[in-house]
Amino acid sequence: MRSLDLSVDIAGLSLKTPLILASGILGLSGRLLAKISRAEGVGAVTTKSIGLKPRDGYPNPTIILLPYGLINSMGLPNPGAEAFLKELDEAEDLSSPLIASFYGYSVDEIVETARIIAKHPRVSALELNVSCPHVSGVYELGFKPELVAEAVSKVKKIIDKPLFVKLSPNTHLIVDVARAAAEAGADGLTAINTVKALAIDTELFRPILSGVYGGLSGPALKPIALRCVYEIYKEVDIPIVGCGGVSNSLDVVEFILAGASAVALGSVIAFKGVGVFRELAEGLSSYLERKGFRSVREIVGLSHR
Amino acid sequence: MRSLDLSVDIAGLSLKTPLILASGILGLSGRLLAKISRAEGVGAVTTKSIGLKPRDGYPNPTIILLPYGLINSMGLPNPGAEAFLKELDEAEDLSSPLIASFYGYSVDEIVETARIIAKHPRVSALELNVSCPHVSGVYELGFKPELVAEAVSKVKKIIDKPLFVKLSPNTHLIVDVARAAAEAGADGLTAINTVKALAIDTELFRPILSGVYGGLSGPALKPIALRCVYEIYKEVDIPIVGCGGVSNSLDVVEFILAGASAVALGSVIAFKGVGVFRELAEGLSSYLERKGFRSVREIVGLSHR
Amino acid sequence: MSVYHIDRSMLDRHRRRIVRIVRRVDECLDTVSLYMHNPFSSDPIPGQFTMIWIPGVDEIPLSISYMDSCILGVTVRGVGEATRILCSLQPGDTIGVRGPLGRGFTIVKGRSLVVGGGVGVAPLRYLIYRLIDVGVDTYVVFGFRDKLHTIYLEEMEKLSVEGRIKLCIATEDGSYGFKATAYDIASRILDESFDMVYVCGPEELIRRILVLCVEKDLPMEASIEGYMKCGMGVCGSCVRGAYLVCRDGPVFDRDKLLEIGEIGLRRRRASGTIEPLL
Amino acid sequence: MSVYHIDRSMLDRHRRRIVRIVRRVDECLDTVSLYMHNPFSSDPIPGQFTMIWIPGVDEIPLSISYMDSCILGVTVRGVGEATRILCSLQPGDTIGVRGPLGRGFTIVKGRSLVVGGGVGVAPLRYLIYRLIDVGVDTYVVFGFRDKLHTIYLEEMEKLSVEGRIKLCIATEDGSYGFKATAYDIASRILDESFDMVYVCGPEELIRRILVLCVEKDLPMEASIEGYMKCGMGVCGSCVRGAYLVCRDGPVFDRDKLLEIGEIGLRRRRASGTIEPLL
Ligand SMILES: Cc1cc2nc3c(=O)[nH]c(=O)nc-3n(C[C@H](O)[C@H](O)[C@H](O)COP(=O)(O)OP(=O)(O)OC[C@H]3O[C@@H](n4cnc5c(N)ncnc54)[C@H](O)[C@@H]3O)c2cc1C
Ligand SMILES: Cc1cc2nc3c(=O)[nH]c(=O)nc-3n(C[C@H](O)[C@H](O)[C@H](O)COP(=O)(O)OP(=O)(O)OC[C@H]3O[C@@H](n4cnc5c(N)ncnc54)[C@H](O)[C@@H]3O)c2cc1C
Ligand SMILES: Cc1cc2nc3c(=O)[nH]c(=O)nc-3n(C[C@H](O)[C@H](O)[C@H](O)COP(=O)(O)O)c2cc1C
Ligand SMILES: Cc1cc2nc3c(=O)[nH]c(=O)nc-3n(C[C@H](O)[C@H](O)[C@H](O)COP(=O)(O)O)c2cc1C
Ligand code: FES
Ligand code: FES
Repeated sequence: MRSLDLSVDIAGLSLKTPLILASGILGLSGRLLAKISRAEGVGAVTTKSIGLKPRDGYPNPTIILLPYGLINSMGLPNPGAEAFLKELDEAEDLSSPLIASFYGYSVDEIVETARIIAKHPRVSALELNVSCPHVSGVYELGFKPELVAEAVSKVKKIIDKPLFVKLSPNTHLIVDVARAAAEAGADGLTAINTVKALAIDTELFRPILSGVYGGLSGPALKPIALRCVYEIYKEVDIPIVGCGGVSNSLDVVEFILAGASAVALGSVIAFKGVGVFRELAEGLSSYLERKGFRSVREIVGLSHR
Repeated sequence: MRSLDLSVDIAGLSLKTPLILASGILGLSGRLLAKISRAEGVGAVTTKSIGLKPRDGYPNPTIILLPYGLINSMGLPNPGAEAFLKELDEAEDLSSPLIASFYGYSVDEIVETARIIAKHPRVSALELNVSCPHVSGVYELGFKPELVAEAVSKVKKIIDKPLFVKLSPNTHLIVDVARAAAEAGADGLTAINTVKALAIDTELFRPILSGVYGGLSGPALKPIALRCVYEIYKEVDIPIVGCGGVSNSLDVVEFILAGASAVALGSVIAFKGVGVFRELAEGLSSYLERKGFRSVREIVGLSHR
Repeated sequence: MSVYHIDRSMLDRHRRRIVRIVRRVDECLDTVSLYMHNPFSSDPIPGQFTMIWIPGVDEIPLSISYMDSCILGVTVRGVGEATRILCSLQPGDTIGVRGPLGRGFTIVKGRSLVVGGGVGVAPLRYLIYRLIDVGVDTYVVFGFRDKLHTIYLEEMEKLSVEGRIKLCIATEDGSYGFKATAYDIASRILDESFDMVYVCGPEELIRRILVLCVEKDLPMEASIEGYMKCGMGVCGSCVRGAYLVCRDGPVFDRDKLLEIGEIGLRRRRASGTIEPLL
Repeated sequence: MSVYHIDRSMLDRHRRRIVRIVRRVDECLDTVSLYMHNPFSSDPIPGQFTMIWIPGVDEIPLSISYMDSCILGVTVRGVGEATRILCSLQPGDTIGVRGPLGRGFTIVKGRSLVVGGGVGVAPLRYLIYRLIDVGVDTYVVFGFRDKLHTIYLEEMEKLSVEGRIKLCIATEDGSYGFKATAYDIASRILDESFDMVYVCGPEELIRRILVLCVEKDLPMEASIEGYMKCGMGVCGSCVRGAYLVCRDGPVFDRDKLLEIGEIGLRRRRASGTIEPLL
């Protein structure tokens, strides 16, 4: 059992541990989000990305399991902002902050969606997804620093909760987007979303996913995500949630050393279940103890010395 | 043993099989390149990327082995164009075409380097590397369609051999760069080079590679490389050499179905040695037979139907 | 440097294997059983499901309705695009299969009651063979709309005649067997002598049997549905209550069914939108 | 979908393990042996090497000069930045280690001649202990510049006194043992009675012994150097002739040494540029 205090403060949120449930992972149900928020080791939970209108996402197949990760092409299924408020009503006994992820095809839609979901009392913070690689409209936003800046400043004007921006690794402009978001008033950055990917069935000669392209996540993504966090930490001053391929506690440490103040877990939930939060919290705690640190904060960005 | 003819013609080169040794893999020595060119299953060999002047590359560590690939940060070590001509003099009894990879920090340097190496009689084609993610100057070139177009058209003016351009996946502009290269006269495209990546040592709190950033290759890269080939095939009409994470013959098939006319092997050489060419050629051959095809050509781009 | 581990058996279960249909059997008006070479490397547990990929159309969950060492069978009712296309497939046609997925039924020695309604009998058929194999005293109650919608009738009658199960078929309009619902029959025979009650079918049936089993304090397991996408417990699409049908189910025991609560009352669409039932 | 496979043992050998120096022994003026807890999961073969990472400086190849179940030892001569820093390390300091890498020596029963020059004696020391262990009749010829540059002297003298090896030490200036080179001595005792000749040291020494062994048709193995970067046979930096020192070597047999040809004549720099020797 862990004996060390793993709490972190990030962008105005106080988390019991730096471990966050990533967006799109089991995050459609208020009841389930609440249950996960109470699991040992969980610092915060993020909802599925919510848009203004309901979306079915793509027909199946929407996922491919590889020996080194997943490719998903869910296509942002979600019940839409209004319906999601009811979902949140069911999120009883949340015991960690809930971050509401959202998206829009235009700045106006982004602002409108933020307005709706931000007012729910169970929403502690928002995360703007401008990086889903299999939904066009949302994907391209992540390559446009000016548009992201515009969206961020407009959203910040109408909400009084912390705002994260979830970044795309599919561009050489990731640091520019991060900087633009920070300058426009974002409180934190989540790096990264999936990398655009494809798989073909060699028996049927066709792409496997019905959406053709998907996003690569899981272990394969880790070295890329880590590089993004490291690059952003060098240039941008707001806190970073590291995300991509975390599967054990040393991965968590790597992200924090690279500059992340917290770390989000996605695909690993498929491989290890929700119990992974506890496993990683314990591992992180023993790491810190073994190396003589007293808090997570002490090692944030330490690899940049 | 394979009974089917695997030969392909690509950008004016005739290859016995579609399997090419990727640039930077064992490609520093003329004698070794010649030996590999004679190995069963090899269609062509590519040299290490050569610049105008000698370069030591980065101090070690320059490589990291992961369960799903490699991260390398060699830093383009090479003896420089003039010295490399002597190297090529030693490449006796080449039995497959030799593709000379090269780079430059500016269009002028690129042209100058091409001029020197293209004249060697053992060079069958050139490959312009604008995509090495750990050497700045070379890395950024790959995000600039106009510069790549300028370099390609100037090089094509002074050489009479096929020219490939090796593309970077680290930008959302990969198709634009591909199109620009094609329109400027490139004969083929190689997709892809490595994705910029990082790893941190959690005992020492520091990036492992002395060059800090490296390039991710191997299985982890495959879904990304495949996506790039597929995207480019849709939009650009010149032949593509698929590259990234190939480790078995079905990977080769996937790339060809996605639109590649040939496939380059890199990291798999570390895992399986040069004997992998034979293994993959045999696997490709049995695949084609089993599915009732008579040539590689018949399945190029078949997943786009 | 990280050591990571994606379970080999998980990789295996989620690989889409392209297989050929070797046999089709028209079960009734709108329901077909399809048989294919066993693509699994492990023996499935009754109640586990497969994801069946109809290339270019959809990939949908179907229960395992038949399994021997060589052959896998599913039974599908045509209710929409994917299922109708499946119902039209012929021997030689190919589909993709992954599985076996999810948690199946618990085999309990003694006396068991198997209650099925409509195409919900699919997983129960495979279960019944297993129960017989291990010597469970098996009572089967199947309910259908009418004679034209009955499934596995001959097969079950044969098992009954051979004395391997006790069988009771009901149709709502009385065109075959008892004029009753599966619930009517089940509720009449259910008593403390049963060691396990297995249910699959319309959620209304499951909900009512659940109430009964709670009243009588009988152990019960039911297979329920959720909108399946990933099938591996990551996307959250199949959530019912606070459980994942693909990972924690599709078979749930009495207490979990109670905890889920919403059975027969509401479910989710592809978008996650909640849709009231009834 | 692809099945791929990166060998677990390869992963293990290339993991950089951070270890603490537990002991240092000054062998002579410019050469130090460093001992650390055994970081390997497999038993190395004499002649195999490690890549030693001095964080912030370099990662360089060093032969395994000592190995028991608990302790790994390397012996390093300070010739440049990395080796000089290594020579200055004290117990408690940390370095990174990966290995064991490459192909080692073949142990052949019977009589063997072990010829070493300078710090080339490092891998031979570990080899000699193995030869003794398996009962090989071992003749050792070590040559050094002068007494101040001798390595493992006491240790070898002890083995000799105990009758476990036949030993002959030579120095170029005669300040210790014979005034001769290792080649001079070796060439005098080399005859058909030897079942294997092992060599490590300056390439000039290797080249001359090679010529001798070809003349006398004696089996021979030598450990040679190449400019190591990846250490796993992918970058091509260590190429000699058409062989990779990190993967096909560092130990090569007589025929391969002949095929390589360039031993003692030329080698490559970090850039791959060819540099003439002599
Ligand atoms: C664990 C499980 C086992 C099942 N076993 C069987 C079986 O053995 N035989 C059988 O006939 N049916 C079975 N079903 C139901 C079957 O999956 C649906 O009938 C089928 O998906 C409908 O697809 P469609 O395109 O024909 O219909 P649609 O027109 O797309 O939809 C018809 C209905 O099916 C539901 N549905 C559609 N796609 C899915 C999906 N991916 N996951 C869950 N529900 C979906 C819709 O919500 C709707 O209620 C099972 C469902 C689950 C969850
Ligand atoms: C298989 C093998 C086993 C070796 N075993 C030992 C040993 O047991 N003890 C010992 O003292 N030395 C050994 N060496 C040599 C040792 O690796 C070099 O002396 C060391 O790398 C020099 O590094 P430096 O920074 O001190 O010197 P530098 O000033 O960088 O260079 C000095 C010389 O060392 C060579 N060198 C530098 N880096 C490398 C490298 N990465 N790979 C190969 N050569 C390099 C240079 O080409 C130059 O000739 C071995 C070399 C090889 C290839
Ligand atoms: C099935 C699935 C669905 C996802 N849905 C979303 C989403 O709705 N919004 C979002 O911002 N990211 C989404 N992601 C991306 C993850 O939040 C995360 O950024 C990514 O998977 C990398 O982390 P991982 O390697 O830990 O999975 C999804 C990922 C997966 C695997
Ligand atoms: C050690 C190493 C060195 C490389 N050097 C070069 C190079 O010099 N020029 C180049 O264009 N690509 C270079 N690459 C990239 C490969 O050619 C290839 O594009 C990449 O590794 C992806 O293929 P793979 O997954 O099969 O390795 C290098 C890759 C590795 C692993
Ligand atoms: S179908 Fe995705 S979690 Fe169950
Ligand atoms: S050191 Fe890279 S191939 Fe030998």
